Amino acid sequence: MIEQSNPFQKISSLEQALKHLKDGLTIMFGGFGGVGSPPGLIDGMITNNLKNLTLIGNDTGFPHIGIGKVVSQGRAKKVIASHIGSNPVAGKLMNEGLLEVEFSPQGTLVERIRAGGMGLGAILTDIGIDNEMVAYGKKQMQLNGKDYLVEPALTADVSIIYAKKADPYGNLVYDKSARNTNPLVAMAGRFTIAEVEEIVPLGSLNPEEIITPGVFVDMVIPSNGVNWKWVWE
Amino acid sequence: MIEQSNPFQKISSLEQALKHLKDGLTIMFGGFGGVGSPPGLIDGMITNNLKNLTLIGNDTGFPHIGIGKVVSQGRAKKVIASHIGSNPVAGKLMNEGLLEVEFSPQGTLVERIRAGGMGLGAILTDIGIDNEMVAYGKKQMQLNGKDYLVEPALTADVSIIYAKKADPYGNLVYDKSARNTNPLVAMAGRFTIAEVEEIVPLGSLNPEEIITPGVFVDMVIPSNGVNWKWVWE
Amino acid sequence: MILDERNKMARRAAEEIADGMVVNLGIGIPSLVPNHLPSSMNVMFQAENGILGMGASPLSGKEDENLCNAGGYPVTIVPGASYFDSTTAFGMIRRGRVDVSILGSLQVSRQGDLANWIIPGKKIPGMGGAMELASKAKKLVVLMKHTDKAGKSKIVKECTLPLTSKGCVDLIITDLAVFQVVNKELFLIEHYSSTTVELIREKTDCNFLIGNNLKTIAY
Amino acid sequence: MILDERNKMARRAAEEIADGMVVNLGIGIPSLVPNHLPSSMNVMFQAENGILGMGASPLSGKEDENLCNAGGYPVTIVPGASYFDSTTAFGMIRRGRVDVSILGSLQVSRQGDLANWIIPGKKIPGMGGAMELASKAKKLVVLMKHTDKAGKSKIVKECTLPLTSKGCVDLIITDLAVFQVVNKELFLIEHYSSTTVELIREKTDCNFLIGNNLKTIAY
Repeated sequence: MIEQSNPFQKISSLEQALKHLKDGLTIMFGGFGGVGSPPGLIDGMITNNLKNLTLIGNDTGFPHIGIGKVVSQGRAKKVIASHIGSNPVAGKLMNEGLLEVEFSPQGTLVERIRAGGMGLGAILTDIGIDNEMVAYGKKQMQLNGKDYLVEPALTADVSIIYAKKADPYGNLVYDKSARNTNPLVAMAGRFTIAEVEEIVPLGSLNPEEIITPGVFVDMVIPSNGVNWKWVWE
Repeated sequence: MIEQSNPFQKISSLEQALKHLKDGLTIMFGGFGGVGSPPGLIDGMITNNLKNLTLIGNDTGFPHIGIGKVVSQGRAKKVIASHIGSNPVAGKLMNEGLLEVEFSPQGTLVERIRAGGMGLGAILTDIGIDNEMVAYGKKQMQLNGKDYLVEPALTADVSIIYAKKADPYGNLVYDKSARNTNPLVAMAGRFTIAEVEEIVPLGSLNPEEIITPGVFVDMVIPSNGVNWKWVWE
Repeated sequence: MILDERNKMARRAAEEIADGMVVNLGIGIPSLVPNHLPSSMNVMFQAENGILGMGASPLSGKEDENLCNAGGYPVTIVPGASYFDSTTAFGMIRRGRVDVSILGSLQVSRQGDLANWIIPGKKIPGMGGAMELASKAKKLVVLMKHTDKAGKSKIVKECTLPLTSKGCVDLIITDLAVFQVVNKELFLIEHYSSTTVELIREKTDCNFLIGNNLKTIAY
Repeated sequence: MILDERNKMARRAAEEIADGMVVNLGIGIPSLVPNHLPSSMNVMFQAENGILGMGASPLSGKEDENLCNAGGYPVTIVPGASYFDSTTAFGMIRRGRVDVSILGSLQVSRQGDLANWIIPGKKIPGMGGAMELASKAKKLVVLMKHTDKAGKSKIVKECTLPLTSKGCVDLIITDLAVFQVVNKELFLIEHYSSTTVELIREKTDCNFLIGNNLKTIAY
């Protein structure tokens, strides 16, 4: 292994990263059906026996894929997601009263995450305004004669994301549709850990192509890649 | 000139583009201090003697740079911008009552433009809540014990932007800091015209590097480049 | 070529797509629609996770785990495709830049209400991106079997299941017929040759009008 | 090297910057600050239009019209720099990821209120991005002449000009002295050797306390 120069002290190890993931925290995760979720950090959460987590992300993956591994072991007390359909264990835990689930429409959820990352308080949307479950407990407001739901911003104690490449400043590029929610989740964490396939020298990423500026990333750790079997395999 | 294949019928000419820019319309423009503003479309607006425009963008450029050319000729009845400081003619017209100016803090303004482009109703922010001019006429709302301004989304009849390259679908990449507000303005127009330095074949832009997906762009026209002298020259 | 029921429905849905359109397809029968489009047609298929310009499924062994549709299945891309984050994907949808959305459903009411996300007490999978697609696509096409497994009509007077979105459905394509919703009124506009208006009335749990120009589908 | 007044102020401001920080500089005297940082220091300079990682000014003739700071002047970039749109630039600011913002000002009150965007009836340039930077940067440093052209103190009991943001200023560096605002109370913590506490009191239009460890600036 070539020793990376580490001028911003952001390059670290899985072991160090896991010190930031503790019982009871609110953890936001990148990924969509497991694609683009950080496999090393997820396994570390299970190995470290984390409990009482509040998890925020697009979905609960599959029982053996992505954040689904954590959810199906009962490590979360609450999930905020747009669907849990691909993870029957999550549905079972919910029906048994062991897991609280807050559903948010997918497009609204990602805007709420982005709003948190961008330092905004909320967004106004008409999506789901007629829907009891979506509108429940939320403020409404009329603007220019139209009714809107006030959808509050979401932030997290720690965000965990997965990227293709990082430089020592934490600038990130993603791979194809594995980008999905990662750039949004990256901004919304008070502490953001990026698990990456490759760490490249400072200056080797084209500044035009950087998707997540390193200012939003607090720690970069190398990944061993996905270790689960996809449903289509 | 190599004849471009035009499968999506988006590639067109300045002449055709100008048919969409009419008296009294709300026109949103990309650029920041003139950098990244579309020079051909701006000159065309002047040549076509447009009147009573409502212009929305970061600033009013300089009297001879960017949208400043249009503003300093008195073609706008209203401007929504974050500052007009670099264009003394705009300030003079405002003081004479010939130009209405709505000021929005820069970060709020671009979020309002993005919200319009993203089909959202508004964003909530605490920026400027103590400021009479910013808060004037705007709704306020308390959320989780904090006070926020409700900043309504902005859209336009036509958006005009400037990009480095386009393909026939209207996928766009920008050049360095000339990106600035362009990707946001691109989304907020009901009809969006991109003036571009180069039109490249479909498939020649890397899908990872496209900043504005072509779905937001209705027309692409070739540019002859900037024809004004910068203040630093 | 003899088409099975699912492909007949998919073929009929494909007729709603014109050159240059942006189209979002749900999982299940909608995913068969691209097979019925002429290859010369310029259509951009969109996925909510963050792809515009999806192509055919990859060959077995050629899948890329980081290039999947919103259902989690591997796809390819066409020239002119782009990747973006999920906010941009939903920005396109909410802004009305998606021309056609083709979804499956549990129930549709005669007024065009859509109920496709939840069966209370049974299955609560969550709405995913269905609400945005249902309420904001320029045209919403529902592809579903005319009746459920118990033989009950899925086209109903009022949805009994929780709504995804009100009055959003423009076209319903079932294995028996095609209905159009115009101003909250249901019109039968086409049916397959294998069935009759009488049979359709029998199997449909609400009244409907007959379109001016009722057609029999040839395939 | 003998420093002029402006560079003395810039040098003092540079001391507020530590390795690894993200810094936003306003136009005018703040733009001189980078000249006073050791070249070994890893600092990321941010611009509101959409750059993180600006470097020195380009040589004459080497300017790129599409690579300019928020003031519209050509810049260069350092390794690790990135370009993004203006929403992301302000996202960094509002989210508190900018460590130090160094701005000019028209007035600052003893409570740390900032008034730097408007002179009613005279100049209404607009606030630009000043409100976000003032209220959301982790540390706000004001660099300004101690008095205006008429000799009036720019440090005041209450701002008479419209506020940019309340209670946001952490440090005031003038051509006479350095003040810290702690819990809405103004402390004189340093002054240049060319002046005295008495002279500063004379030229300052409000009361201030003397810091525990009042220093004289050596340069």
